[in-house]
Amino acid sequence: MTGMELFGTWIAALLTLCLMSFLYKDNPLFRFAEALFAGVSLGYYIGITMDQTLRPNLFEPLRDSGLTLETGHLLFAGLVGLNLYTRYVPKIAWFARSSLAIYVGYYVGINMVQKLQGEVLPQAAATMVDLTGGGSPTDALNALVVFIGVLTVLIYFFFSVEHKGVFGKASRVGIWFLMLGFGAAFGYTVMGRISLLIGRINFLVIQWIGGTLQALGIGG
Amino acid sequence: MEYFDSSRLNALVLLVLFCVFVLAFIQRARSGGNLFIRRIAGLNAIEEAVGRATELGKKVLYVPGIMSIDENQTIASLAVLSHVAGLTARYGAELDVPNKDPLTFASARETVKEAYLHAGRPDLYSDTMVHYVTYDQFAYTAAVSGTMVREKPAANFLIGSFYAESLLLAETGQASGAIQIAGTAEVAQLPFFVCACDYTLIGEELYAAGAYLSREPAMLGSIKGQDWTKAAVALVIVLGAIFESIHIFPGLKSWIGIN
Amino acid sequence: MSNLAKLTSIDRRWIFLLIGLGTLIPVLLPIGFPVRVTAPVKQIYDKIETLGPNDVVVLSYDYGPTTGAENDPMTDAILRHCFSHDVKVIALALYPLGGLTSLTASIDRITAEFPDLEYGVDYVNLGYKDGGQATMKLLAEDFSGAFPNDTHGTPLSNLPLMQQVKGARNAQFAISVATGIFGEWWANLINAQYGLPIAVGCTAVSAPKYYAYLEAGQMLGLIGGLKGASEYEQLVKDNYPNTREAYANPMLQTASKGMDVQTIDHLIIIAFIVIGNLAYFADRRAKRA
Amino acid sequence: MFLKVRLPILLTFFAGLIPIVAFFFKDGTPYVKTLSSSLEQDMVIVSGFALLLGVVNVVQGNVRKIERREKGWFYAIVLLAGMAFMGLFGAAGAMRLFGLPGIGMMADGRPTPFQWGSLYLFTPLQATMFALLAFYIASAAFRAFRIRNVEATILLVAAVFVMLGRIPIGEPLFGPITEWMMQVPNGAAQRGIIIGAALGAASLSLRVILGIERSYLGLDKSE
Repeated sequence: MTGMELFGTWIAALLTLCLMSFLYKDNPLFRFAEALFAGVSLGYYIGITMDQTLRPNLFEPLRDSGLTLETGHLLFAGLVGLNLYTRYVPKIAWFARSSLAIYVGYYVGINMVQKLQGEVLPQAAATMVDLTGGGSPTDALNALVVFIGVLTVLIYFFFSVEHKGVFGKASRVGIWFLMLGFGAAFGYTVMGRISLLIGRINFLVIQWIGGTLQALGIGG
Repeated sequence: MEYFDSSRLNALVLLVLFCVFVLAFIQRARSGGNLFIRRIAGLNAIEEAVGRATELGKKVLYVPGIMSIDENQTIASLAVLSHVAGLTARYGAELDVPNKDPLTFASARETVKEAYLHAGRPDLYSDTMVHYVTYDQFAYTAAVSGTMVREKPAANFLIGSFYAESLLLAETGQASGAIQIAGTAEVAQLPFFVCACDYTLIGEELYAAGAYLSREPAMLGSIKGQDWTKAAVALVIVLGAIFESIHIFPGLKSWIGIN
Repeated sequence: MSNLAKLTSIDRRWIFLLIGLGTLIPVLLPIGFPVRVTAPVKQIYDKIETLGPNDVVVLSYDYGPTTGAENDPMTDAILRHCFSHDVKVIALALYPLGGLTSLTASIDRITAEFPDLEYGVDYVNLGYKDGGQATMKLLAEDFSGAFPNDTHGTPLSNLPLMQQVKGARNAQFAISVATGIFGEWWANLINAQYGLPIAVGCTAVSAPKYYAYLEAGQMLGLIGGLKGASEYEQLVKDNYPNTREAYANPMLQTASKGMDVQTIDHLIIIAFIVIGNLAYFADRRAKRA
Repeated sequence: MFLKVRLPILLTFFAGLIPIVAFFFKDGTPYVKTLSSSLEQDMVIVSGFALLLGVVNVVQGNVRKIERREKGWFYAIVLLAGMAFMGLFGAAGAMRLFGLPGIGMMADGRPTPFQWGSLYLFTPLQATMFALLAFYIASAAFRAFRIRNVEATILLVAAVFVMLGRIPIGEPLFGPITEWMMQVPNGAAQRGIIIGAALGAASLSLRVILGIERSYLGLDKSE
């Protein structure tokens, strides 16, 4: 480790501990780390947005090939983007709405077809299961569970009818499926979250303490 | 026709069916048809939560998710925000809307401003209610967690598109003693909201929330249309499963499933 | 209220403390719970065992430091295996958020344990290239299309190992240690188009998705999360005594330590759930009485 | 009135129609596909411009805090300093000013100041906040998993079984149950949620395109 790296590791380790102190309670060290984090991260995205979004998508195409048929629409993009700033001019502040309107319009359009084609259809097709399990009793049971599960959950989401009687019972079964799914997914996620903590502890123990000891010539 | 992508014919059929159902029910609702929509627990609790914040003299915290307005969940969240802001305006409770996405921030400000105007209390509106924090998911979470612990809002709304920060926010809010109403369609985050919040709008309930709260005929009609499409999809699933089980019309499943 | 009933409202900081200790202590003092090797991991190990000294494995670092706790032990164990078994390695990174950091650190760490290795002959570090799938297609045909130079700036034409294999398709085996979608791309692009055997090491969160690829035969093997990594470590430790010294180093990050932590933390959480319920019932009984 | 209210709604309508129509045409279809794909590129650029809205708001808010010496004004200085450091070096790197080759590494392999900040300030803070989840998932489990009623009990049993199935000592017994629960009942529940939510999202899209849902624009419903 170079001196500069060791210095950086120390800063990183101290900031790690500052944030972790929040687990005990809110305190000035946490507040310091929180404020620094907010500032640094916003600055980080200023750099990333300029370098990875605006530079390659707007400036470079215009600089390299000038205004052509292919790049012409980028002027429109720039105008819609700049129009967002009209909110700072009180008289025409409502101009900014148009940019939001175009942005939202485009994406709700995309989302609409993508949700119907990419989610509803394949998920529905996957639920059209062979309830005989092709002769295998286990497969038949699994197919039946999936079939009932999907239908009862859909019934739970039915808004137009009061959930009582048979409908209410089916919707209740749907809730049980949801709870079973949520519980299982919760239990399944624990491992990944603990791995993240192991990562931080490894950093503190191996890179920070170990690295410092190594730099001081103690230990291996 | 040479340009039409025939592999997407199934999607076109569904789209047309869906639009016909929704438009027909909007029309029916506008001419005074049945508008019954079942109770959605989390939504009925909103007024109580805002009321409690008012009594305690504490603020209402509204987190509109971490995604931009290119995500439908964010639009759905802003519709709920419009309602919540209307309530804080009427009750005179303090509202705080921190943002991670700058476009959501710009939109949320318009939404809240209009809600205060509509409630007849533009005097109570302030530009500092809706503010920007940072673009990073976890830095944003750290800041909002700090607010929860320091200012102890009486009601936390966590509604929109959330990722890993869902549990960080919900647990911190839980520990600070707030009533928490959450809502998301992110399947992976639902378990955490269900475990750590008082009420959770699950998936489709989030999208329906704005319409439910607005009580407008056109909005409610669209929910009915969506319900009918759902019934049609369920029917096709049942038919498909029967066909698969007795091995007839294998084409149905593959036609629906092609992507 | 009985003492037990009071536990329903125990300060959650006690839970935090126990989870913290349950993570720190096994990292410092490994316990070594037994590891049972599963087939998807063994298949990768066996594949490398069939390779000879002229064969080449492509190892792609498709993850960054964020998931290093899970992914680092995988790449480390695979490298130790390849180098101990005398198989050549071409390492590269495709993951934008710190893939290069993980790649360089891992190569430095492991090659230090094998002083006889010769750079450019036994292994090469190509560095990072962005572009995802597009880059993957390029390097399948010709490494120099995606990486004109290695990470040290040496043109590939000056590296003997790179004369031996033109593109990834000419290698004998490729392993992607990945977070997110990169592993799928290796299966869909490289395996499907060139028939090169592919194996994936992935985080626990994405393991279920990858099982489908394994079952479909698009992947030869799968290392899922820390558990899979600990299995691979076990295989390497059992069969290559030269690696045992390295794995005995207390300052080494290993998957078996990680699995110790997982076991203890999972048990702590379950214990708290049990206590919480006992307390809940005691509390209810007290309230009724 | 037209410009303030009708125009945004008309823009939403047309902007929404374009990708829907384009979706049903093959790649390479003239006009339709090109229009939609250039609009897509354009929206990425628009989102890039938006960040400045946030930056301005953060600067305004924190400068005000410092000027008025509001509670916690010291932290406002820390925040602005952090933002200025990363933001200025990031902007300079993006514009290739002061001999900076970009926002990554220098030619000699040393990190640029921006890269240094992201390695030693940003990344560790981010990873630590993420890692706090390990603690919170434990405390949430303790509090939420109680045998209160049928629903809560199902939640608890499923979670505990899966937790046991994920660790070596529980795996022989609970491993197969875990896999079954994840694939069969959890798969079914997720599928139900996805189908419902997708229809809900599509319905919301339609309301937005038709101008029925407009609270995101801050437009009064009666206008």
